[in-house]
Amino acid sequence: MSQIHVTTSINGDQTEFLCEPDETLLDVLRDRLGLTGSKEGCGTGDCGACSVTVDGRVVCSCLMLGAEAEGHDIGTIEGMAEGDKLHPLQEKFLQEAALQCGICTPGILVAAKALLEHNPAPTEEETRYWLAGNLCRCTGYDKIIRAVMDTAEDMRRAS
Amino acid sequence: MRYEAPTTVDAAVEFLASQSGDCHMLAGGTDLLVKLRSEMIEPDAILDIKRIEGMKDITAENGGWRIGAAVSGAEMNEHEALCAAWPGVVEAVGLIGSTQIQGRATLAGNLCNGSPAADSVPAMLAADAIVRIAGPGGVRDVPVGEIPEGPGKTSLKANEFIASIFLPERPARSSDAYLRFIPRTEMDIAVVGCGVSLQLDESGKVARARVALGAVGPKVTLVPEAATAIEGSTLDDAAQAALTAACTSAASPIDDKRGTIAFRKHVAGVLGRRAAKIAFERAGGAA
Amino acid sequence: MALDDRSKTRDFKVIGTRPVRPDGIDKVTGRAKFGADATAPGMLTGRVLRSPHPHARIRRIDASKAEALPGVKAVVTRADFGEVPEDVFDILDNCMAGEKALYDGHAVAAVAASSPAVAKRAAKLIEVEYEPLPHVTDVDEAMKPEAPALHEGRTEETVPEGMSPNVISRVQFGHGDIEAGLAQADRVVERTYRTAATHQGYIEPHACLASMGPDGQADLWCCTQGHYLVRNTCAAILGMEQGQLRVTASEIGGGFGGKTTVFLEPVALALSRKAGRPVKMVMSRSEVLRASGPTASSSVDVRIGMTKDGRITAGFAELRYQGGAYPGSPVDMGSMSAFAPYDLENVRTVGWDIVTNRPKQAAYRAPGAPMAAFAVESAIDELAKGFGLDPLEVRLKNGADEGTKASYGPTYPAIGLMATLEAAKSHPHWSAPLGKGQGRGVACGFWFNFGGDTCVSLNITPDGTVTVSEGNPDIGGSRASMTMMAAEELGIPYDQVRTIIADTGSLGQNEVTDGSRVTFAVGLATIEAARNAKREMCRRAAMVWGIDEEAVVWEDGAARPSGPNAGEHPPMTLAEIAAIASNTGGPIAGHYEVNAEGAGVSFATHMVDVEVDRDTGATKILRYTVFQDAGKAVHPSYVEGQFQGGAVQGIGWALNEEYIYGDDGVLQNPGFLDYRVPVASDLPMIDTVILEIPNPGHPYGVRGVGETSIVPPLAAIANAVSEAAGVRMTDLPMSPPRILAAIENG
Amino acid sequence: MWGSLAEAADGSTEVEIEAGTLRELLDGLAGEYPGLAPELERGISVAIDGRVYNDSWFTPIKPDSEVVLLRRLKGG
Repeated sequence: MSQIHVTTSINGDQTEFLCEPDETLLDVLRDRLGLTGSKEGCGTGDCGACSVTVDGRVVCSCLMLGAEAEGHDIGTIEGMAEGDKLHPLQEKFLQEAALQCGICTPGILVAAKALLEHNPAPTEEETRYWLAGNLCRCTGYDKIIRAVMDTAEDMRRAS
Repeated sequence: MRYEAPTTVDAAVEFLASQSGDCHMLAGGTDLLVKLRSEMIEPDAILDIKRIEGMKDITAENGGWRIGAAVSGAEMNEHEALCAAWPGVVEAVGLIGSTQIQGRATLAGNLCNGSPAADSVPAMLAADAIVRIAGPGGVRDVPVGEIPEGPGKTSLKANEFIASIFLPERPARSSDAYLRFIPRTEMDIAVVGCGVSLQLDESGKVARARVALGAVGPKVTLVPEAATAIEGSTLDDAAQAALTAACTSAASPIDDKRGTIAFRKHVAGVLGRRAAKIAFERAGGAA
Repeated sequence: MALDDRSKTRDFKVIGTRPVRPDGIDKVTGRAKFGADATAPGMLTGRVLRSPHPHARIRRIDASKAEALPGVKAVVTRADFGEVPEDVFDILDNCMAGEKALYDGHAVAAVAASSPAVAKRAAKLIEVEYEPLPHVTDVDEAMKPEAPALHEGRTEETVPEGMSPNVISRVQFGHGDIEAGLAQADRVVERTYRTAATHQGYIEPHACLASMGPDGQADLWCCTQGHYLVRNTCAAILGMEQGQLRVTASEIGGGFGGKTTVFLEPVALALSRKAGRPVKMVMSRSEVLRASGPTASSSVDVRIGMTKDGRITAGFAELRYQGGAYPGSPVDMGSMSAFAPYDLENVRTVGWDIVTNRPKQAAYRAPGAPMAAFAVESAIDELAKGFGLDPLEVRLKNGADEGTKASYGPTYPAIGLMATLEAAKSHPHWSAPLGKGQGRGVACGFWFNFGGDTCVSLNITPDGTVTVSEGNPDIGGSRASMTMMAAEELGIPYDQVRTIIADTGSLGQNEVTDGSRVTFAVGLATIEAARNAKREMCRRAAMVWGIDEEAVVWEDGAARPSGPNAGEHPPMTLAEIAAIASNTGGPIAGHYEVNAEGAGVSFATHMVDVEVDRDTGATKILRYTVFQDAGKAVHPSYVEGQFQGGAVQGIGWALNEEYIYGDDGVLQNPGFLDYRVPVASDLPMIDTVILEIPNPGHPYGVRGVGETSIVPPLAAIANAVSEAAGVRMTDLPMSPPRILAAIENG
Repeated sequence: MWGSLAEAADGSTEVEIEAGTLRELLDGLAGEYPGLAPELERGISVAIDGRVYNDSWFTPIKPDSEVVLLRRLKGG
């Protein structure tokens, strides 16, 4: 089994890696590139803890081969803050205690950011359905949904 | 294992012909990767079709729409004209999995996976979709109903793959709808699925209908009795009752972890009735 | 330690505010290191081979082909573990099967290899010869004398003779005369209630990284609710001295009780010992569901009598819990808590602990209590509604209060049940109109809350900031609470304190993060450690001032002369004292080590509105309000979070979650696709009302809040669904097929 | 004492033991009612005047204290 050479952009940085043909993007990120912010909660696309963006679209990195990343722009939780400046969603999650254990948080933030880029004024129902693929077992989702909607409102006001 | 991502149909067909072992097609990968990781399959090669020209395109053709095999559910849902023409098919695709799954999952993949519970298949069957298959002898078109053969089984040959799916021109005063039942509001496999496509005549009666059921038998099937039950009606109570009974009677499900026989038969009728009402209203029908 | 007299009236500066948690930035940026995020030089990948049979004798294991595969560095089976002390035998046997595989997914061998791919291939090359045996997975079936027996000779003396060997123990609680009480009732409800086994469903699978050297010293990194327990258990299993094994708790991605034991850890240590290299092991989701601990499934008979004016005359419950393949279901806790919210003259519970061919149960949030409350609260609701009485009024009439002799024995001190019921009654939710097809349910719940062994070390740094080291993994924001209590006590800003979770080499023994004990017990120790540090700082100031240390008090973050010396010297701040610590005797610290006692029980009342689709049996949760006594809410946001999270886990348990076994004894839904935990779109916002009836056993009045919130939802939702569907639901989960069938059968 | 303990203690739901501390109480119980030994060995919790204690031998017990023996508490 020969390894595949892949050239991609991760969080804006051009990145090259070698991977096995059957290796997932999640395993590449975590085990080869040290980007352990994306988590594996299920490996079947049912929990969303491994959410990343590919050309701005949110996907489960456990259901994508590393080889498929060739030529695409990958965004992970590690690229969400700009330097020491947190993304407004990250700020709001902290202020509103929208996390407990924190294992689902990276995936939820990545998915929520994609939501606000796609729809700057989501309703509660739209927010809940958009995030339905991100399981959280601690919070009951209440504070997460509020934090996403409050961030959307702040961002609309600021723009 | 090999991973190949050709850029032309010919190259893909050639690669398939060169493979003696187990080769799997990769479009969105949302079923394939699950099987791969759970060790249900151990392929010798994976053929990624996403870089093949046209595979990511939605194109107008003869009044209808051709959807490339690698077009994701999210891309379909963002295509306004497609949504307007075939709202039932698009909503069925949109129900597959999460936002994340929608970013990758495809109509063609949902069909190829061969699941009797595939959400988009009843909708496509009701829509009379035509599947374009690429293989060693070039391309051939077949009605979507000829693809599923049983759980996990399709009529595709080992050296063939789906290149695109064609949704025909939408006639006047017609529309479609798809509903499924799941225990939660998202993230489940359909316990029952029902697609209805219908056309009204000038008086507002159902002129022609197609009703398809999923997850209530070994493969997605058309229920002609259900269509007959509402043709010629304005979907009045009697027609709805007849449709409900036809769907319930046509369903031949099994008991499993997702539902019982009695439940599935009953809900097949409920969904048939509800989906027909939605399609009827979308087509401009008045109750 | 007693409640401070002034805590009822005092103005807290930090307690009750909502600061950002200390581990927050790491958790929103992906930097936080969880169980699977660690690496070590030369690390191998470990993988477990699991039994495909629910019950089988292991005749032979041949690992020679696996060992011969290039890249394989070690294979272990039960033969690699020696004799172990009796109290860890079942734990070892669950981590690595001995004579028999007792459930689908039971570990039978493990391999360590140079890559995950090699480990996967190697595991397939291990040959295991099984002799399949008859199996049983249902609790009532397992009690029958003819049921296949898992063990022999494990039955306790409490079980009458002639029962199946699967019946392990019987417990009984209560007082009064049940039959006499029932005779006074105008109506008696007698029903059987059943609940399916559910899993804690933490999103982070079990993971660990073990490294043992030839000198016998070892380090272990793992996600756990109690790294001291992991140390002690692994040391006993591997025949090590506890001091030779240092365990570091990673950030933990949820536990809910499920990470209060070991699964992979002893295996990883054994592999590392054999391979001479660090070994990392991570469970797949399927392994988590098949082979870590769900909670018990239950079958409960209830008899409750009530007069037509709503007085409960007697309550009886017989509870049967299966806790998987080993003794230890939480039926004792269920039996103790079943009637705990009520002041009853005649009450009795009998609990049976039963083994079946399922994974060994692990604690799940208020272990044992939700199933018991489901049965009792459903029956009380049925009686109340049958008499046309208000279910909240009936609970107020019979509710326990200070001085009530609890159904499990003790007499209650100040408790908050009545406060939650009064708050529920006056809440707008209770009087909001309901639509067609909708129903409203209420139920109460109780949890003990724990104390236990606890150590805290609080150090003053030379620049006058403060570090707190504690030994309980932070599962939901407890570092914030400890930081707040230290800052409150020391009178310094929150951001000048940082709390860490120390490894097992740094503190003495600490009980597991369980029983809702941490904010209470570790908080108490943090406060006392801060008080010790304050005393020392006052002593240092007294030295500088040349006055008696008794004449110095600590106020607003500074030592101040008091009494006759008041005003003689300007206050010395914590930072000023820290700066001269070397000159006044050396570094300053406060420690506190205690077996914390005085935990305060807590109560909650939940209220829920549902709508049932009578055509499909689907239930929608429309509105949900939690009323719970927190004692004192240290960080109200995280208290609310515990209330909300518990309620939603309860919603999952009530509606969709269940372990489904086929006739073949194999788990049919080992994944998040068909083990259906609630998703965001299933739910409304979860409203919360925090009551604060101080716990007399904590200086600030803190009770635990984590567990009580999962106790009432099962019954509250069942009561609401029963009203909406017009038929009493007695089996959980109330899945759509079950509700539809109940409606059709009337 | 809870029901199972009462059975082991020859049916007594209430017993009198001369004891000033928890340890003396447990030793006294084990001495007077050998049938209790297995339960005591498995571990119990004790509520003294409504407060739960696990292992603290020297917890004082006053003459008018209410002492209740419980199953050992295990949490989640």
